[in-house]
Amino acid sequence: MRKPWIAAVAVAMPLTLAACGGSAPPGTEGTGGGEAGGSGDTITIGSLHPLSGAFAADGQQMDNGAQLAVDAVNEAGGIECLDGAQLELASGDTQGAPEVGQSEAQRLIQEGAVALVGTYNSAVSQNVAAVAERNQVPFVIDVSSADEILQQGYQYTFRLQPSAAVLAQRGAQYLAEVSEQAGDPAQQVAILHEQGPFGTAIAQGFTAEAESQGMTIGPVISYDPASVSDFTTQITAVREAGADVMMVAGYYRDGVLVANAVDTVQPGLDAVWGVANGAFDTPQFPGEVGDAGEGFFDANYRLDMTNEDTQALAELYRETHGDDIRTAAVLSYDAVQVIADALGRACSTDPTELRDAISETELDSLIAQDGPIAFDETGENENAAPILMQVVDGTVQQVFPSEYAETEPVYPASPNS
Amino acid sequence: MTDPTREHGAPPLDRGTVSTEEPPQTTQLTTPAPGGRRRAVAVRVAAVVAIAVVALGLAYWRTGNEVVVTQAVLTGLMIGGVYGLVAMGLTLIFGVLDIVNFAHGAFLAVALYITVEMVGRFGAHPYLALLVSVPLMFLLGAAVQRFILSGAMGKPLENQLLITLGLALLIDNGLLLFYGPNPQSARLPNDTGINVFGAVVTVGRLLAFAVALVLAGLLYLLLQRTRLGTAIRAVAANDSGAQMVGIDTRRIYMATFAIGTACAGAAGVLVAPLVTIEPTTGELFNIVAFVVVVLGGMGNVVGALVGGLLIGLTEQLGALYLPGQSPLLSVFIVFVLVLFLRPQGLFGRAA
Amino acid sequence: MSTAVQSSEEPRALPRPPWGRHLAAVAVLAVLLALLPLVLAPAQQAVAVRVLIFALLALGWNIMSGFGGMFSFGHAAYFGIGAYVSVWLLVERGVSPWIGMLAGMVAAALFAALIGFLALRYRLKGAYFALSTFAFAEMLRLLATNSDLVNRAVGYNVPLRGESSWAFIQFEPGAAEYLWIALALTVAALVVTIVFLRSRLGRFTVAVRDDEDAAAALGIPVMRTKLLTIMLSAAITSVAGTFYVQYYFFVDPDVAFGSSVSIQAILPAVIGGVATIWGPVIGAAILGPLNDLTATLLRDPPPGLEFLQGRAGLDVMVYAVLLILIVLLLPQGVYGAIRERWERR
Amino acid sequence: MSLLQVDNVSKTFRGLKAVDDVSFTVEEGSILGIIGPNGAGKTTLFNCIAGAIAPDTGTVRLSGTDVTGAAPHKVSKAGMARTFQLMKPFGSMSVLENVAVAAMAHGTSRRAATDAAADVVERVGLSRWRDARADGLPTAGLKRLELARALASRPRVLLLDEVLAGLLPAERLPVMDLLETLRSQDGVTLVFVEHIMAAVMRLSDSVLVLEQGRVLTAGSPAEVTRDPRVIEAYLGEEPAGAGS
Repeated sequence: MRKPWIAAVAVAMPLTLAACGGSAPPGTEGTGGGEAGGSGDTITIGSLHPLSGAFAADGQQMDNGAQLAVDAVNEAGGIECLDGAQLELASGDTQGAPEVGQSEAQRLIQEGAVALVGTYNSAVSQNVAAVAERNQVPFVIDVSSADEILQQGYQYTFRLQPSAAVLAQRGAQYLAEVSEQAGDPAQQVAILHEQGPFGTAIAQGFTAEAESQGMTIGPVISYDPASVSDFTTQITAVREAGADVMMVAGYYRDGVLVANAVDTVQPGLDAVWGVANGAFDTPQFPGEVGDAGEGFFDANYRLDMTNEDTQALAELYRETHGDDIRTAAVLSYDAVQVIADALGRACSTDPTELRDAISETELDSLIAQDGPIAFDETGENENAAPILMQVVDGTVQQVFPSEYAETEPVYPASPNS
Repeated sequence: MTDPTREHGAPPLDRGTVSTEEPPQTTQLTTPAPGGRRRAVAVRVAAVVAIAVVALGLAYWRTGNEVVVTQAVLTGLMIGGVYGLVAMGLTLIFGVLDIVNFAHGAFLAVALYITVEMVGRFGAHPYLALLVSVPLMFLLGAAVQRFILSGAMGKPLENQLLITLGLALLIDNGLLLFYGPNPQSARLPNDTGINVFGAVVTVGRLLAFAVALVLAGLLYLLLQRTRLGTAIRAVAANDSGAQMVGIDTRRIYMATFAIGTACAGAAGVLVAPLVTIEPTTGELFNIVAFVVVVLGGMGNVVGALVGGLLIGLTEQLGALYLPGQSPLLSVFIVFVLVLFLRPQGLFGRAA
Repeated sequence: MSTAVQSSEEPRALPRPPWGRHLAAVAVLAVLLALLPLVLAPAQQAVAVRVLIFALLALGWNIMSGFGGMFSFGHAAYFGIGAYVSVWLLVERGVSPWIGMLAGMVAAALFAALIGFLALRYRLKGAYFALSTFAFAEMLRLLATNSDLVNRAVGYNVPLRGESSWAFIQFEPGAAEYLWIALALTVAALVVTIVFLRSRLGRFTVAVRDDEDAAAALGIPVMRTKLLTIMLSAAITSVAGTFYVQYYFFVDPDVAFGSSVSIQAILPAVIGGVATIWGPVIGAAILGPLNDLTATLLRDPPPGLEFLQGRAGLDVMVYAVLLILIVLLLPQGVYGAIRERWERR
Repeated sequence: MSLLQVDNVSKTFRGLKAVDDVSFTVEEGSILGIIGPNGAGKTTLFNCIAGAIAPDTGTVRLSGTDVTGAAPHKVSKAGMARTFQLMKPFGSMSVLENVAVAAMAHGTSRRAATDAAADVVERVGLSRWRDARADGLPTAGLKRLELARALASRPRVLLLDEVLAGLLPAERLPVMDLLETLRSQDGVTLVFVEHIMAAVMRLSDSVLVLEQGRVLTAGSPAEVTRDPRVIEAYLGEEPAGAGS
């Protein structure tokens, strides 16, 4: 008759055990604050990325990028004004899920992380931003485009990548300029976008700017990136509407499907114009779709391959990980550099002082953008901007604006014609 | 006995003598006359065709462009063939073992990576991977049933569900571990488009579609014409009865799961050139495949093929009707309607 | 079925349900757990709160699918409604989440009654019933993703207040209040479960599950009984949704209505023991930390296994293997197995 | 007015007339036995009366109220209880709980229902199994449980579907005694389907003979057993078996 008692104990036991063993921080104690003492101390930076699950490809790259930045800082002698304190990266796997991201963020802060970088998924970043704000620990977003994250009035959150609004506006401007330069101004632009907040925001921003540049927009087609398996119907609708350019805002898998469908349907476009597209500017895209992707444009934030430091980093990454570095990983690299730079200026690991130092950042970036990294009062990187890329002869090349151009844009760029 | 005055009157005998105007035959209850059944199927096919015609009319009215509608129909059929292919193995497992197998998509993913290996290592034509994938997946399926699922036979639905979910997690993350998260591809050489009434379709999709039809036919023959198939059908209809007539049901469970998994193996190879290959790619097909299984009637291989075509069309035409909504929404609406109105599936017989 | 006319063996005696003892056990558990914040670090408290949210979800599921025998694979629908109704009221109307919680319960119960009625009206059973609940949850997810009314795929952030507030369930990060509230809600759900089971409705529910025809013939209104059970189940699960948003500060359609939520409602109950009072709580207490344990283990592997470090996917694989083993070896769940062993002695 | 009045009830399954135009009435406090060969439609007729299935045509009235096709629980509330030929216990509950649930369904409070159930359990002779799980009972126990649950709902009319089948001859007698006291002391009206002719002869005030869904004949037990058509229907087997 003592069963229920046993049950109560049985419930309490694992909970307590878990509490003891579950997330026991290995050898570290104390909270995020406090002055770092003499030399030999390490300063922990938390890296939160999706290391498993559907977004693991980017997440693992980004974690590697952050680690390379930590290594670079340490090799250069650590944080000088903190007696050469070494940096240490503590990684957390968000699995792309907000609640996991939240508890991992909580864990990293508990383990003494003075700042966080991450997280790739907008949903996770929104969550981690709230955690960072409540714990008063600076959080530098490397990748996550949702405009809403920085509209909450948070004081401790900063973002490196350009917001969706900036990406869309520049994407439309570049189209107007490139097509006019080529003497064949774009007139009717079809829009194909994923229906999530990212694709929708890009489509809205692009429409506003393109219309003010005198283009007509239509048809506008949205799709569900999680389930779509073929685009021939959508591309046929674009062809039948007689559009001369198609703007595409989406992710990798759907981007590949779009390229295949364009190849099949032959919609007779002057250009397939990605804006912050997850496929068109990735190194593996030309290899995966072959000729079908030739000539595709994408306006996106981008590692600056005209910069020698970036080239060196790309080389180092290939040596270390046997893979081409992606822009997302470079942003993670930059994010860690922003924190290291702020540590050096604040000469303190006190989170509030660190936050203030970050807000006064002025740091050259390995990303192609309008100027050094600097944050406005909402925490957006005010110089963040996309550049234009194009698939030329099976590789992705920077083509516009001219200061970042590796080669001239080819326009019109009707694939397979 | 009780007081006779309380005895009630005899029942009013207003019916005549017993006649035998319709000798009842209990056997008719279980097996309706084949003619009637064929007629019933014909009626249902006619109804489906009628609905399809109305749907096409609406789609045309909505877009005002017949080429777009043609393309939607063509694409829908091609994708639908793939859905049907994936669902065939699932429906067999569902029908015979009564297991809602959430690991089916993961098995498909294994076949995708087998194809990648074959293309990458030996430079083989992707479809040659069928020769490796089908037998390999057959063995894998047999092993999984024998060593893992056999312990869950007859257990409640939730236990089976969690075991197959666990399997799916295990396989997906195993692939992640070995192959890494980077997307892979296995493209068909010389995959060109063919023009059909102004719409286009690639050779690859046509081929996948054709092979789906052939496989459905082979599976149908296997079930109808072979001793193994007869035994499988017997177990599906009534496993304790099958046991009584001397069928080794445990062997049949294993064989069925192996065949079902081999179907996923075949589907994976055929789909490989059409998709981006990632560890989670198989999951995309899982949910749709369940819808197709219910639509076609569980255990009904031909039904799965037809159901797949219908769901492919629903998805494509649904995107035309409800722009801005996910095509999956229309799939689920159709699904719920079928569940309510014909839970035994469009082509299943009433329980 | 017993074919023998006389069974020489005496049938197993079924003890009178010790309701009072169950309630006392709940009280002891509550006191034990309420002291947890004194010994736990904030990160561990976060795990404890997650365990309690799991437990709430599963307690709700267990009412309908365990005691009621109607297998739901769509409890994400009720979780999501609880989350969205309360956060919508909070963000758009400034209404306290406590009121939002009640509104969410009502909304979830009504929605549950609607889809329950449809599924029962058309006599769906077993896997078909489960798939229909799944379809409705997915439809809610897709509708929320594309509906301007609830911010589409963006979802909602809970506005930070900058000060602790019981009225708005917002405290310092890692504050003990979070654990206490989660605990109070879970204890309330346990008490409701016990009271339900010994109530007329609970007896009817179990009777209908055991044999629907007999129940109807004895005068039990089958449809009404099932619908009330489903509504109660949905209301409890919706509370988990409301608390989730207040604790994690964020909700979007996938978080609220995704199929992983439905799975998280089933998992603890099956691991702990379906159709037992304590099963869901025990299952949650095992599963909640399991994920973290495997992740921690692989983050700092024991000597000899260092090569496993940082291999993405391995932690989930370990988790999956453990899951399969538990379900295979303890098909009645942990509590079910313990209880059986106890009774056999 | 008759307590139970069945008029022209028919039910067809896929072209098979399971019940074909059956009519009869039962007066308050009487006992009607229904006999007939296997497949004669007795159970289907029961189901039509008790609301488990709706008849295609015809009406069923309980003390003048039309209950045709009403949901089973409503029929039960109106005062008609039934047992099932294939026993349907609430397997996870104890015997006492099984019976108490039936009492509760008829508006009794939980405590009162448990007390009432204890009485009924005692009365049908299930006391020693009172706290046993119902799915562990032997056939004889299950038969009594069916009866006990039906009684706990305090019916005016009790439909009994082969409550004696599967019992040893020695076990039948107390059940038959119980049925008689039900009528004499509690004033319950009984309609029962039974194969054991001794029981039919002993208990019935009148007998209805079904064959192939139709009423073959009806009358007092003595009349019916003399009817040559009844004898023929039973293929020459002597229906009026040895008396008790």
